[in-house]
Amino acid sequence: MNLTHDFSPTPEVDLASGKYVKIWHGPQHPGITGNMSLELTLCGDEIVNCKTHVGYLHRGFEKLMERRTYIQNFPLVCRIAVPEPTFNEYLYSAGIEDLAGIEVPELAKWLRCLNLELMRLGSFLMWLGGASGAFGMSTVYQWTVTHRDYILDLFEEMTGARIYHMYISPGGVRAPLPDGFKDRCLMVMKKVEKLLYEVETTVLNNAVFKKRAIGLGVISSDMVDAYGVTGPNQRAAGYARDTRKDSPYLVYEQLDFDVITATGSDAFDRTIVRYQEMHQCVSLIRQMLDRMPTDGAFHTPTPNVLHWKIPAGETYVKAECTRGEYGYYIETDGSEYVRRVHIRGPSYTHAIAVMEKLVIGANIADVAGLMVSLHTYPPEIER
Amino acid sequence: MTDKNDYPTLANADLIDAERSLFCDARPVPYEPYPVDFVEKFANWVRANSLWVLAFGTGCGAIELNPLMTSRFDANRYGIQMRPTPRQSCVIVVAGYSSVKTLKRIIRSYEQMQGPKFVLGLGICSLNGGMYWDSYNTIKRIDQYIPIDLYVTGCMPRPEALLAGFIELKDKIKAGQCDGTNRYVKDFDWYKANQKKVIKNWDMPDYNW
Amino acid sequence: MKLKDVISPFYVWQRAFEKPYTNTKPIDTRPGADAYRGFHVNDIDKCVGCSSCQTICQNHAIDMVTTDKNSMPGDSGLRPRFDYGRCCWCALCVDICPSGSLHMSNEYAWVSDDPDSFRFTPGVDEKPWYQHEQGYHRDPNYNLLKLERAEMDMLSTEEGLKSFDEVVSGYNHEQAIAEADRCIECNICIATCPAHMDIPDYIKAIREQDLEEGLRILYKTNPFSATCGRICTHRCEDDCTISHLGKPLAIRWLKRYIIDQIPAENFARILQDSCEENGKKVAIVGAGPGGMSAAYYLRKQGYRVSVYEANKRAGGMLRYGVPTYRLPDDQLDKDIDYIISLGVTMHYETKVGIDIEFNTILDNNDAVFLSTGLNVPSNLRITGEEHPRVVSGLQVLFDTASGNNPNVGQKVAVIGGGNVAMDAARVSRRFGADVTVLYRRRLEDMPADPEEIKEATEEHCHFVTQAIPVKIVPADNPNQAIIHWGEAEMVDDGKGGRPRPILQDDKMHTETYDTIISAIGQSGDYSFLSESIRNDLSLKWHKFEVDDRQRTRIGNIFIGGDVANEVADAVSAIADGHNAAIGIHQYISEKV
Amino acid sequence: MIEALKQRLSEHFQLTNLTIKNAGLAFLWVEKHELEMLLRQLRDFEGYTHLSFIIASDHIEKNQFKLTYMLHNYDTKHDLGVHVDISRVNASMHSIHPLWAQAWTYQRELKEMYGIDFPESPRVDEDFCLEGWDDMPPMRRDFDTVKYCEEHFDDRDGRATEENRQTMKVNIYPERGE
Repeated sequence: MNLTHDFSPTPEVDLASGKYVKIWHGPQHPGITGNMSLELTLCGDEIVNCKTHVGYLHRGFEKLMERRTYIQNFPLVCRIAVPEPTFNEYLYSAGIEDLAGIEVPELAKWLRCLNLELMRLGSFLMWLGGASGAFGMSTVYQWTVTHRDYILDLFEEMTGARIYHMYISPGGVRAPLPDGFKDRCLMVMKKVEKLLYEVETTVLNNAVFKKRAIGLGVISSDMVDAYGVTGPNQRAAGYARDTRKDSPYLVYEQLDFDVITATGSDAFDRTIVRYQEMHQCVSLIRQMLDRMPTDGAFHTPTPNVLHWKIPAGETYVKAECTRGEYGYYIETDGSEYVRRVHIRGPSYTHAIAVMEKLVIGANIADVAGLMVSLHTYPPEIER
Repeated sequence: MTDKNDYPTLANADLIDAERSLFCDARPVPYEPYPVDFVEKFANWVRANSLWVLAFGTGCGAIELNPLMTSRFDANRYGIQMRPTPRQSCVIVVAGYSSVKTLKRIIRSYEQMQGPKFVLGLGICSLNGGMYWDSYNTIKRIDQYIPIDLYVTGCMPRPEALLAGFIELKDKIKAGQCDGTNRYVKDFDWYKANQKKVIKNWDMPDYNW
Repeated sequence: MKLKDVISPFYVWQRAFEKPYTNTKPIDTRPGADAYRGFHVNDIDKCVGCSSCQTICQNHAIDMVTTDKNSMPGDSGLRPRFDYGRCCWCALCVDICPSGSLHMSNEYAWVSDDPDSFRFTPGVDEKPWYQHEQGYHRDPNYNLLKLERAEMDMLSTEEGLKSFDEVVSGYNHEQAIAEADRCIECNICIATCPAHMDIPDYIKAIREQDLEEGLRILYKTNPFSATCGRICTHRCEDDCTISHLGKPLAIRWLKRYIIDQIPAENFARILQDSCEENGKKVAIVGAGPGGMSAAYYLRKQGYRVSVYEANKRAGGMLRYGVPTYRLPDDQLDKDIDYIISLGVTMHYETKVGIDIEFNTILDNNDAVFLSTGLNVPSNLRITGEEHPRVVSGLQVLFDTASGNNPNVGQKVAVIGGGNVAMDAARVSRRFGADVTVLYRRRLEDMPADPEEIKEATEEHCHFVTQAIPVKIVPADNPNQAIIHWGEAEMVDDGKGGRPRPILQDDKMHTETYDTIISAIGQSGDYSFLSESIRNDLSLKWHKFEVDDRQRTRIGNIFIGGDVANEVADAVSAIADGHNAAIGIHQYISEKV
Repeated sequence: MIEALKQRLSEHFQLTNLTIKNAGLAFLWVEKHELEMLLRQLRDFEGYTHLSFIIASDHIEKNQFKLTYMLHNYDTKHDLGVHVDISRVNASMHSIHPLWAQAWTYQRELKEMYGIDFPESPRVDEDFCLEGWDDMPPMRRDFDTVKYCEEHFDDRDGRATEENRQTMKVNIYPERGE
């Protein structure tokens, strides 16, 4: 493996020649995921060079967290990745618990896991809408966003908020499940499953989609490790790697699931992998609802949070989010404040380095589809 | 039409010479209501019922625009529609916090929009900095940089709250109370000074129409 | 390309015949979920203005503002005001709220064109959502605070009864840190403490393991910390904000922890009390907590202080009225010796009025502070109380403290329900007696500290309540006395006050005891003051009238301690002494 | 397993410290000049093929930056953090962009956020998240973000808070106490 990133445009680009044209794709552009931009150099409608620009959503979380107490960071972290906040909550809590030596009650582990899987499903539904939208099927977008909203309804019941749940707190979770949640959740799962089969008919078996997505943005297998590609992007390239299986956390060890892979490694196969993972989510949620304990403690008391000090140390905790390896590196120095937090989001490499590499040679019309197929969330890149 | 001499030209001092010819140097002109009151009222009614929103997710608030625009809440039936370009839009939603880098794009997009134009400030971050009151990269008060017509508080504001905001905006437009466009023209120099204070590398025209 | 792939997208048409997803009236038909975190609601009668919500809010969205609520002990009178241009609805304020007054409704829509309108004080400003029953409430099993106290090691009852050793062992390092960790630094307790000690500050010093700083904080307002750390009436703990949710902080034991960890010989180095002579003289009558506290603060300002004390040793009631199992002598000496070491002149066994005339003292000093205490036991006012086997509780305690056995015998009755009664009873138990406590009202009416009552009960003191002594007659054995007492019925006084006990003549009991200890109260002895001074000082209900700097109507006489304040506990006397020192300093400075 | 790895690495490198956090995570310290070789060794011969991230943390009290290179071995499912301490003065580090094709992104971020230079790293001087930043690199410990905010962004007026300690003193015991 000795693949390096290619920085110079393949042909020498001379803008004055009139052969090339430079355009900005984003940040205000409907074909961009989130708020970021691509500086594209085109020859005709073919892209010869690309530079990514991020930072439109930079809020300096890592700095802000260094000046907030441990409990004050708990509402902050979920804002880091807007469409998928709970992974931040879980990983921040897990890191703090690891450093402070707090054991989480059994029920809390199940509730956390349920929360994460619901989030994964919701996030994938949103992505599926974006993907079908980017390839010109906005009807499916209407369906999936609505179904995501049904999951947000579940979140609202479970956690008290739609988007920023602030549910998984250091020590456990904030509240047990409300009465009758299981039935309502199963009902939503039924709806989602029906939708998924409809999506299979309309999107995955769609001639237009196949024509456009197959062969688009192939991540070659030597790129995977060189670029740190993780998650479904990596699994679509044939690597059976999944943090949930490799280093199981929460209750994944007790659940029955397989790592889903594909071989094509293009936009189409990435869609297939995610599509199957959505079915897997539904199955995992059903398993959990079936087997989770119904009562017991859901929160281990922490020290008085107003002056909670954690001994000096460092740790790295990670989880498999929808996009790949999501990790928190936390360093403490024995004070009431965290010394350093780093949030490792999979979009960081997917949206910057990988995107720059894949987009070369693509058609301008496919940039949106390619970008969606990598499933990137800009807020987690710049934090 | 107003006499052009009332509005002296802009310096565009931060543009490089080669680019100066690409942009105009005129100052913004205020929106003049129709001379006949009835016509103006009718125009306001029409404007209120076709709110074309610029599809620019400036911050995390954009995440709740998706449900709002899709079938469950279906904002289209209220005449609210997303447009991909500022030239077709009359509403910009400042969705939460704006980092300095995004603020620059918001200003450009706002200035390119058709008048009369309206701005909806979404979430706590647009009011007073919100979550990121101590962040070095996000501004605190969006109303120092562009005129805001209406605020919807919340973090996130739910789609329903957003919808309530749009309906309130419609009422205000119908009543002829949304004068953000003219405020921007009137206090143009103040807004510009504030904008240039935070945007360090001002490499765009002073008024980007 | 397969034909199926071309046809299958048209499947979407099937949706045309299904029920649409669209919610026709989303704003009206979709209230927030049951536990939705919407706009805030605050029960302002329950709220105590502790500012915990402000402290925990990472967005600085909460201000504490004055409302029409008055400040009072246990309630700062301030109430939180929320800035909805900052709030992120994380509900940490609800989770932390120790009084449980704060919660959230499920209302969520607030639209306005005025950016300044998004600030409001829940409970004060009228808002439509206060009546909503749904909304986020903290789950009872979810706590961000520690509600239980750190365990304290104590002697078992059997062990305690064997000797006069201290019953409570004091916190060790881990326990103290754990207990100090519970403090939320709300500052509410400072107002309640008579001495207004900087309680959160010294607790913080413990938490940060800077005990020397803790000692300096203690001595700023209280030079009797070893004593108060043991026997203080700890009214601060009654108003501790955590007590709304769980057990109040053990503030008293934490104070004691600081003092226990620092040896007496280090005090001078840590406190660095310099006493630059200013040439003025102040006399203090009575070496109790009030007098010695005044002596400390006056001496620190450079006054030459002479203390006149009738007994052999300083300490007053702390030495002669509090048994050593609660306050060991060496701990009291730790406090007093440090004060004396600053250069206070002590005149022991000098009874003012007998050994030295009060006017002589008055003439020879720039000011005088009287803190003579209440040392005359009140009479039972029943027939036969002059019987030799009827002794006062104070006498029993005084004898014990002086090292003499009070010879209470095998069977003892204690009449009264105050702290002196409890002490006398428990002392008698330690001398091996069976003790019966007779009290005219109910157990819950007893003025003694609940802890004292609890410990007395554990030490098998037998409590007989609603028992009114009627007369005492000599028994056959000259070393015994017979008490006649009658059962009382509690009768409402009709004015909403506490019920009065009424003797029921038909329910009389007789019992023979070796000793009958009367402990129903005490009063002051002011015979050393001349008639004219006494008249000028104006006595009211046997107490002197003073202002908040202990000034009297006679400019150079200051009075404090039990003879002046209503509460008559040690910490109030200490506070009086401190105030008198400030008052005297002002008085002398202005006179010059 | 990690002990055996340490044994093997110690033959070629001076490992200054090794902490084993748990079965799946360990951290080791290495000297600045040995880092590139060590990472190459780990990548090519020890199976640590995945670079999770590169970060710095500012140890201002030691006048050092601590760089962390987090690697992952997919076969043994093991995370290994490699720490390098570099001086805070004129901070500079060798680029590892030839080793991992994504490393230049992280290095570009470190240049912007901490002011650590990676002289050979491509595009390292371009703006990353910030635009036109002219102050101290913001992630340094001595950069005060609140002060910066107060200087550059205005708060909305109308906020004032009271301290309950003072309020209670004024209202309940104005005269008593000191």
